[in-house]
Amino acid sequence: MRFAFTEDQQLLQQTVHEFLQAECTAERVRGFWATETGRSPELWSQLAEMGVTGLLVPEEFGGLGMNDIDMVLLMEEVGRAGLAEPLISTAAIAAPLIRDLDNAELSRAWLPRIAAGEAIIAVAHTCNAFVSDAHIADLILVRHPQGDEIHGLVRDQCALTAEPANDPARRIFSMDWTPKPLTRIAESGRARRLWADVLSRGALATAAQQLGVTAKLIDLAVAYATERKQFGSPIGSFQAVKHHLANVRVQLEYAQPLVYRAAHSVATRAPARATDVSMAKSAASEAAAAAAKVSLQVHGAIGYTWEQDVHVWMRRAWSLGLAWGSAAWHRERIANAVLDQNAPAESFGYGASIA
Amino acid sequence: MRFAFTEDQQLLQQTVHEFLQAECTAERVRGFWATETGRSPELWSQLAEMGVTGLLVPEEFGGLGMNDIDMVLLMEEVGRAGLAEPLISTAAIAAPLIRDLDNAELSRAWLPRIAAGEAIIAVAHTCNAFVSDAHIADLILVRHPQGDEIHGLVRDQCALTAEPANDPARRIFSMDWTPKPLTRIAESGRARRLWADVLSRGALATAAQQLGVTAKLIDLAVAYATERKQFGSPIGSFQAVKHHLANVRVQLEYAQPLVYRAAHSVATRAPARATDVSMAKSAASEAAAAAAKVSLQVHGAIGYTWEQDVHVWMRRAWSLGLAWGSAAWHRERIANAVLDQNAPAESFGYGASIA
Amino acid sequence: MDLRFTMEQQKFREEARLWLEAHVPKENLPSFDTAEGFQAHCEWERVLNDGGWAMVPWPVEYGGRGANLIEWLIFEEEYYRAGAPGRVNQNGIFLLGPTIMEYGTDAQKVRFLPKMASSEEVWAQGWSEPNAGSDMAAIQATAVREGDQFRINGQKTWASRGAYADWLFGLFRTDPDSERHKGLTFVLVPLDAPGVKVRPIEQLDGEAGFAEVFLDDALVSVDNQLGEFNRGWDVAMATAGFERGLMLRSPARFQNTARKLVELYRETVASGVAIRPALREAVTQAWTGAEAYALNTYQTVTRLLEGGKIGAEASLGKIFWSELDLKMHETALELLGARAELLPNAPSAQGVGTWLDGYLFSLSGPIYAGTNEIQRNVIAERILRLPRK
Amino acid sequence: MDLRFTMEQQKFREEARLWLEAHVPKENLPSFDTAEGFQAHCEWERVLNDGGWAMVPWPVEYGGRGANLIEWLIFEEEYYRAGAPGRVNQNGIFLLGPTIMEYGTDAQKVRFLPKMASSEEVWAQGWSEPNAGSDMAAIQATAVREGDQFRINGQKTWASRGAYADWLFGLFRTDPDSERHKGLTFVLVPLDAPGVKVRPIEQLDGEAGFAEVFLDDALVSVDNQLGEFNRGWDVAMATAGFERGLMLRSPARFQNTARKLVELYRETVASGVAIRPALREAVTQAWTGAEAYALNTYQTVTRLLEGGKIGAEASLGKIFWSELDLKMHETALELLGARAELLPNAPSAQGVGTWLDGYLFSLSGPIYAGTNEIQRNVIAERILRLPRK
Repeated sequence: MRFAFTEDQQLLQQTVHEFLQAECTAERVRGFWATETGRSPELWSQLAEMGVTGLLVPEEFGGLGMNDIDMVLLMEEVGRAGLAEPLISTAAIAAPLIRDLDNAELSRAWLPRIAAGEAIIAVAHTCNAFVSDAHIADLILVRHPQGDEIHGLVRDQCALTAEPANDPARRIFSMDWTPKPLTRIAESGRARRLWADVLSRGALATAAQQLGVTAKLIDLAVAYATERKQFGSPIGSFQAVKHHLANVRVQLEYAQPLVYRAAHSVATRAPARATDVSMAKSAASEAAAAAAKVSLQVHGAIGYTWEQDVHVWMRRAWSLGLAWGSAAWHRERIANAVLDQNAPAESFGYGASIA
Repeated sequence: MRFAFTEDQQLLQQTVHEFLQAECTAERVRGFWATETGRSPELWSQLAEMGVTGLLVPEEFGGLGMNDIDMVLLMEEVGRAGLAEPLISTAAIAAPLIRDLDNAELSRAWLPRIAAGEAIIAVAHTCNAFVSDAHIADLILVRHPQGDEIHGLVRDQCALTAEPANDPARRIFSMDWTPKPLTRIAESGRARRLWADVLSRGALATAAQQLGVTAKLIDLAVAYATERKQFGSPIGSFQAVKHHLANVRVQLEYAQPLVYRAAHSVATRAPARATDVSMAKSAASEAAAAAAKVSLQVHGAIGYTWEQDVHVWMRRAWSLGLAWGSAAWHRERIANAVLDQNAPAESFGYGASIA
Repeated sequence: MDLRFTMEQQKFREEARLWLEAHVPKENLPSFDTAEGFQAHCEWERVLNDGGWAMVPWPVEYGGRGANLIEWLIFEEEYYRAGAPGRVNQNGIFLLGPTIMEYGTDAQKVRFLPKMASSEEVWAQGWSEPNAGSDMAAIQATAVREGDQFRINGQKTWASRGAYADWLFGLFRTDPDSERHKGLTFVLVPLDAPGVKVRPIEQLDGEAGFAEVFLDDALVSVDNQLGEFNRGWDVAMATAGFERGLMLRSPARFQNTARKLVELYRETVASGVAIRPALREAVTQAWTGAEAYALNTYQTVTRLLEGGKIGAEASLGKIFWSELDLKMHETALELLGARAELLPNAPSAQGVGTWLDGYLFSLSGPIYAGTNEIQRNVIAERILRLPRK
Repeated sequence: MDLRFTMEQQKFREEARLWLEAHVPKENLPSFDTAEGFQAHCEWERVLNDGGWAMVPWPVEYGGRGANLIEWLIFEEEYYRAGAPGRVNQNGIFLLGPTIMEYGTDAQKVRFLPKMASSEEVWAQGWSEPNAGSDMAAIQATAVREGDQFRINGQKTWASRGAYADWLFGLFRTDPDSERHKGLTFVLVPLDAPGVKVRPIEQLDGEAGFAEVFLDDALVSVDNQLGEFNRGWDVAMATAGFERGLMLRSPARFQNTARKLVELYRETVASGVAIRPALREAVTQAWTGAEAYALNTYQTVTRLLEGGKIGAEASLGKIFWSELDLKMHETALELLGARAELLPNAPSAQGVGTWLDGYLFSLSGPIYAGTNEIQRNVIAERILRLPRK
């Protein structure tokens, strides 16, 4: 039992942190909003160069061959930077899915391109009403609506309709498609198991990003509250402001280990990993939502302006809150396991420790 | 449309207020806890003399012939004083029930005695798991478990088992009894309608008491926070303490008109009176529960001691919260009317105003 | 106590209902924080005014209908029931109007009120400055009296409706040596005066109803001084009281939102979508809260009609309605589920209504008109009498 | 990161589990805040000590087992799993013990620790005074050094376990001209010393575990001074850190409450009673919260084992566990419905367990060990670095 990251993991996090803080500024994020795709091929290839897109790609295919525990700290940084590139679907979900399919042809076709930053993959999962980033995807992974089959589509095998959303960084689409034998890449029990991991990895990576978003929203509020004066004192010296921010900081402190534990459970294929992921996602969603609200309140009317940064992360908090299952949806999944005992509930504590 | 009490009503409230503040001190309330019955025949007859027990008894039977609107302010005072005498069952429920039964014999037998303070009546309703004050009741009103019949029992027609409760002022009992034709006092549709009013009047009177309890808990906390010093200042000058108490004050401010409106609806037999009463009881229960918690917090450890008054009203808040339907129970009754449209929902606003 | 409406009140309601049914635009107008929507809303104000319904509770001589406050509440209920447009001139008609009636000279009443009632002149609020938000006493903009004019310098920000309005009202420091609440004067400023520059502020929702107003040696007639010289704070406090209190937040608005929320709940249940069980309670609480707010307002109005005043209690209301409004919108977004984040022009956005926009607006409720934190201090110190720091 | 227990840790757990299954009393002991219960709990402590399980993480030489912190967490999990009694000497073993290990002389370690481990000597806390609750620096009780003795005068209140304990620890003002944090000394006081009077405080639950301690020219050997003269504040802060932090609140306690809550939920569902839908979410949140608290603790323990320290983060934990504990008990009482208010001796009280008592106790969570309001200030100022007043 050792609940800490390695020095290497922290070093990689630090590198990505420095890169994103320098390259992915709030101003640049707002710039991406105005582009047609909403995405930056330049940033994407820089991330690939640092190994982020291929983190979970085995070394033989040009990746770093690391695991979900290594990924979680990087996703936190992505959230902190407000970066909306399709890393969740491509790097955190598709790479390990294709790896685990153990299909030599598919692996050769996609894994090196993922690692090199030359492929973007979208994932359509029923826990999301819409498909993110399908407009720029080289491959769209989707489950057969009636059966245990995973299909991989290229863009002309499906019809996409853009659905404009409140967060301009969100690019989501309704999708119509018809399953064909040609597009099938996995089936039966294997497809079912792997598809469950798709949900786990999607929710986990989103939760990790929410930790970063929460931390950033707290930072923005603290900075503003320290500088802004009212009645002759910085507003951050008022007890009411302090206590609101302290409460959000408490929420963050206890969401974090749930997210890290979920990463461990996914990486080690712990039996209760689905429940663990749901705890992570629900707690991180709640923390991010609370941070968004409190941070806006602390900023006062100025938080409503386009020029202020707070709303960039507030929108991220809202859209990540809906992505890969809302807090309520995940809470019900926990209840189904813990209260109704329909799924493994415990990977930790005395209940699980001696069989 | 006039939403205010008359001067006469306020005068009567003031009289009862002064009487209870002088006679029903916290010290005396604690004294009653130690007695076998938990009740004070002396206070009861003084209240009767002031007309409180017979407020809803028609003048021809020696009462004041007033209505539920007149009663509500007095119940507020009873709550403020922490008085646990069986006024709800006797004066607020049984008196108008017997009045409305329109049975000359019953009226002659009971109404003058209620007005004179010579009869105590308990009411067994299924929304309460236990019967309050059955041990000293001259008459126990109860509904036939299988039919639309109201029965009136004297004590040797039922078996009582005391159920010790957290609030020493609460005297509650499990009750066993067998319906007999002899004890029946109303039947069929009439019994059903009148029994619905029993619940409305019980919940209304309890809600009114909770307003008084809430106000008293706020007063106690304000007094303590003004006097007690920490870090060189009264703790009431700290923003955190102020804001907690302000929030409870807001809850009280908006529970109050719901209670007064419910009194009006009951008195005027408005079609939606059951829903109106549920709004009153749920809001008043929530306000009282919040006040109990915040008041204890403001008092700190000292709130835990017998000598301090805060716990007298805290216990009242808890036990009144369970009496005549919890907040959750009443919320579901509102939902049944407003959301499911199974009962009249509106006695107010544009929905109700032009049929 | 009698909570039933009189026959006359019922008749008044019926009259309002019939008129509104005949005149309210069938289509929703564009937001009045856009140039196009502003014009459309001004047009609607003219229709209202022509019908005699623009300023229901104002005296007839100033363009009103001379109705009492109960009738005003009834009219508001019907106005929301009819789905009628928002009031583009609300700064004028709900805030400044009552203030002019209390503090204005007869000449000012005649000059400003009728054009306000008809929305021929639309008003912007000029409370905030870059360094004076909730702390209004920190105002720095100056007005120097020169003969029969004020020479005004400084900057106002968060001027609601500022982008399109004709006039602005606000406080200016007229005693250069004064501090805080003292030495301020309440002045009405035409936004087309020389030296006045208006810069719209683009907001979260992409619209620009708020503006920054730069005053650079702007010259304004001393006739536009409202109330006494150097005593503007008292005038502003009365206006702020109107803002926090009764006049701005008619309960019908929240009852209407609660009603829509109940409809959304029923539609969602009917659609067979699984609903988070706690939402049933949230909708019920919202309904109860809106009723409580309405009842409390009728209580207050009764008191006012019988000669009472509103004081610090307005702070209780501010906290209650702003939290209620926010909670209702949060609940609606949860009911909408995945559709909640869609913009109205999204193909899958049918049925999402204006909940997302409303949510953005409701989020500002606890912030504007004095943050709720400040209201809590007011309640604690002025109602509960807890010690000041 | 590896969250799986090693084979050795598993073996340790099994050993603890077997021993506890064989030794834990079958019947619940009476509350240790009654005279009878106090004796019964001391007896249990002797059994624990004889088995070598009294002070799992303490060095062997002071009566401990020499286990590391991970093993301690495992032991605590098993202790709660077994339903073993509360620790009557928790003030000693969890608070004072670690402080003596850090600040005590060798002689003090030998004198106090083994008897603490065996609960031969039970300790009371003497932090609060009538005018110094959460604000510990307002302490007024004095200790004057006279030769090799302190002459102590003053009053301590809310001394937990004070009614039955043998010793009390606390701060005393040793520099009469000092203010606030300065000039205080940490002294260990035998409660049978001349001049010491103990008055039990009767509490809400009718029990008397807390006491007021009156010190009237009490004489105490200077050997009982812990840490440096006039530098008691630093010692107390370390102890208070232990109180807020890891040592007092083992996560197993909350996981165990969450587990019982889940059982109560299942029983209630099985009984066919209608359950307020929001309670399903509340139970789920409680379970998630207890997991989060446990995981956070394992994180902290890992850091400590690798040479890290606990600082202001203890305040985060204090707020989290006290609110979690309160919420769990509130949820349980809601699930119990009408039975929630019954005392255990009520005929209809079957199945109510100790939830009502636990609720009363949990209500004090946000108050003791520094109110949560103060913890929020600590978080804001020391972790978020917001400006002090």
